[in-house]
Amino acid sequence: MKDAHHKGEGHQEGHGTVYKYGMVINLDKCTGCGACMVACMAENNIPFRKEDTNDRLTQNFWMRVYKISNGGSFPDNDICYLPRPCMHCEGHGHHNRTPCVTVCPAVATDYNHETGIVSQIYTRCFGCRYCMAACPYHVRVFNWWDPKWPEGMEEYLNPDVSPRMRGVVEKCSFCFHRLQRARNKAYSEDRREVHEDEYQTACTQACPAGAITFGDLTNPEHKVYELKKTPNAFRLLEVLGTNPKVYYTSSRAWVRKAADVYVGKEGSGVTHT
Amino acid sequence: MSTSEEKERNVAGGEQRTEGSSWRFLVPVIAFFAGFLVFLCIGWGIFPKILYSEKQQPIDFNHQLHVDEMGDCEACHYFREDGSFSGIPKSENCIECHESAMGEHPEEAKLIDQYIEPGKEIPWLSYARQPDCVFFSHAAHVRMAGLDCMTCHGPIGESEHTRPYQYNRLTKYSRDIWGWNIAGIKTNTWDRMKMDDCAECHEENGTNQACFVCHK
Amino acid sequence: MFDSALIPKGVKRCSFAKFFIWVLILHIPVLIGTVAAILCWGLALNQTYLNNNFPFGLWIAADLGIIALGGGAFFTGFLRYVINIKELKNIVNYAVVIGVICYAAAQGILAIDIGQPIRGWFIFWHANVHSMLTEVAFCIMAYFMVLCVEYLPLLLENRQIFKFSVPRSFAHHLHEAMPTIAAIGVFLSCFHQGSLGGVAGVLYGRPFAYREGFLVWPWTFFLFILSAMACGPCFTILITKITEFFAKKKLVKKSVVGILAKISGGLTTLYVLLKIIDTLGWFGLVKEAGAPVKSFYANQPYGWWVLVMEVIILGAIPALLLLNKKTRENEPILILACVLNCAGIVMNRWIMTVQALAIPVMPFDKFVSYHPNWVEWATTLLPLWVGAIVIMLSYRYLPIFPQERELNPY
Amino acid sequence: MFPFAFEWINDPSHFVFMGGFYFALGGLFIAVNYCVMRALFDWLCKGGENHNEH
Repeated sequence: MKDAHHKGEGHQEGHGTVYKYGMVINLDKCTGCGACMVACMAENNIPFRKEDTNDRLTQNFWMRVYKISNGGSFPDNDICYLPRPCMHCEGHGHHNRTPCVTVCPAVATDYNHETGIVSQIYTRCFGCRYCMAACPYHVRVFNWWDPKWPEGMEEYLNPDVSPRMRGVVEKCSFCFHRLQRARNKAYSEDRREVHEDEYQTACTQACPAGAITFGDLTNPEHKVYELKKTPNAFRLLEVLGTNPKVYYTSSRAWVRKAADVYVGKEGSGVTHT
Repeated sequence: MSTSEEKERNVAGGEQRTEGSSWRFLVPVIAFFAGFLVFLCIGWGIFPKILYSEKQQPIDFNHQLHVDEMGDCEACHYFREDGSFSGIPKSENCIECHESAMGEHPEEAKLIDQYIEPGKEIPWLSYARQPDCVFFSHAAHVRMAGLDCMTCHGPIGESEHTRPYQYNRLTKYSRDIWGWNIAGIKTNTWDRMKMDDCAECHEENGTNQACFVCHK
Repeated sequence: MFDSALIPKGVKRCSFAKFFIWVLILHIPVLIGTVAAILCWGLALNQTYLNNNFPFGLWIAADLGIIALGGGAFFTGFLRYVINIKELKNIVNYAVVIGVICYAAAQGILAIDIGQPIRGWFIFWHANVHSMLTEVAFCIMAYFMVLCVEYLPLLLENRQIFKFSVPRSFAHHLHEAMPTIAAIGVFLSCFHQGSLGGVAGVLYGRPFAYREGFLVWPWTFFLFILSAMACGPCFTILITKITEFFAKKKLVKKSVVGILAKISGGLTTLYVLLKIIDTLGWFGLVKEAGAPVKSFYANQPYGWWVLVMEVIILGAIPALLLLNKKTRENEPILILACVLNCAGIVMNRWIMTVQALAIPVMPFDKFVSYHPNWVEWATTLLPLWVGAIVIMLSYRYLPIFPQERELNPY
Repeated sequence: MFPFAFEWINDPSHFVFMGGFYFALGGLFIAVNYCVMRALFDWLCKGGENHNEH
């Protein structure tokens, strides 16, 4: 990987910009409607089973909306919905490695240094589920069943996303196939860079409240660049040092606090445990 | 016990003792080569027959004739506006010229009678179809990297007949992916289309090696 | 007797009919386990109670436990062939037999556990050398081969095979080469025992399991090696005692068992001390990061009792019982100590896999409990029954215990 | 994984890890084959004189 990475950097000039795609989710805007989950499932050919649509432990969601509460009683009770895609952790400090990537015994997943996207290759994965144990966000899910769609629905599958077989792990890919499609267009127009509006994830576009913003975190022209720097922005479990690329913003202090177990150290930077 | 050991000892170590045992020493050698030959035949002859099934293309297409007429590959295998690649032409592309017979070739008559007049698609078999998990961008390779069609597809433009389409019975993938050489020996860039071959070229050209460059 | 020609000279075995019926009875649970395994392969892993919160369950915990218990093979081999404690030649054969069973079992369970067993070879072919699991797979596979080679001379010593000169001299030369083979085994074994510790120890997304460490290895790497060396001999003793119970005779001299028990006692003491230091150090780190330690023990059934049980009752107590000469030489107490020690190690492996996954990391995550279903139990216990059959066959037809004739003259 | 695999990278971790693995496998292979050879050699040399040397 190291060599490949170096080569990638060496060609930076030739291949244009290095991106770092990420998300900023405004929790104050999220109404918990679940449109992002539905859009994600439709876009990414996520199989579902009628009998356990309520079983959150075996049903696969790439995007999952959590409901959190401040625990107060009326009138102080407050709830917040928290959509959770894959964090596409970069890792930093002395880890400098995505938690799920280094553990994979067969290199079925990697961190792309050109896009910042953590991949998952279903045909390489043999289902040891070590990455699921490594991920603190429960992002990675396992195909406990053979995928099956209601009759006729196979015709409506997205041809850009390959359906998963049973016995492999899958997870949110930031709709990477949309980047591939956007790149195709860019290449045919003889440019290398992809514009912000050309590559947006399905959940971003589906959110009726506009709570999700997606773009290149390193590009000052992208909206996420400024949003992630607002004082109300935070990330989930920052203290672990996973360095996620999904940011959340909320004006409510209890929501920000709820993002980290290690409340005592909130805001004092990253500590490694 | 000891007598049989005695005998074997003679076979193994005593070719110069008697003439009878000297040719007997050859028995294992001959047996080895005979077995070698049998397995060689199985490996090179019978195994590929078992592994691959063969189909003929619906129409015996003459690439050379069409390239001469049309000029280049992109006349039929063109890019769409959004950068995606059209791949094998639909029959509507054929209609542009072959609405009625242009010549007297029986294959052309077959095209018109069986597909164009009833308005059916031609069920072409794609030699280069990759497995479902592969994302391949023609735009990136042809437009951006400036590769020749030939680099991956070989001199298919010079062919006058379609060759049989072979596919793996287990995986249903075209044999062009694994390569026609059963030992996997490659002499030209277009002999194989395995992941290793993509990776080889990507490494030479310093392309990003991340999985999500070629996978979906 | 029907098979008396195969039975080693000068020893007594039960009648063939009795033996046959026992083997037949053992086939019942074997059959149930096989059915469960086929269910997992045929209908996928939804047959288990594993879920997205518990990708690892009984199987992985049992795997880690079995490998640790099978550690007696490499450690006894090390003591016998590398350190050259001659006495141990009277038990090393049996340690090897137990080792072969344990390692075969571990690989079998892994083959059921992975979602796409047909692709299992990817771990070797497309290896990611940074993954602890890769190290585990490579070393277990290689060490299993070593164990098979160590078992081979035993097999060749069967009376009928030993009559032939080629297997006999082959066995003889294998015995000569045994120090080399045992040394390779120790090298491989240390690495995979450690890597199994690393499996949980490197998960920095799971603060309960994560440990800092030395170079690329977390502290759990070294703790696992030590604990395997400490409890492996105990398991060998335990199985020997069980065999003696069923055979109704002494098979290994007290002095031989005493050596293993003494060494095990010393190592267990050292392990428990280091485990306590490790736990206290981890408390400190967690506190420093701002998390109350008690939050890790707040989810029943994984309360404080787990820690007390693992470190004190199943750690310190057997360590002291084994360390003390008086208690060690009292057979019932020795057996109790071995049981506690082995149970402690299995519990530790369960904690490092299942409890580590059970404790919610995201603050708004709900605690979910996991318990295995019959499919998981049946497949996990399958090696136990198969192992019993292998032991029965080996004991009956191979000269495993060199002291048996001396101890049971007739 | 073999050094000719396209995923192979010439870095210390690959050398140490795979090196150690092949070293162990190689050692085992040589040891066992050495024993096989010795056994065959014994048999070829003194197969006639029966089993009494051990």
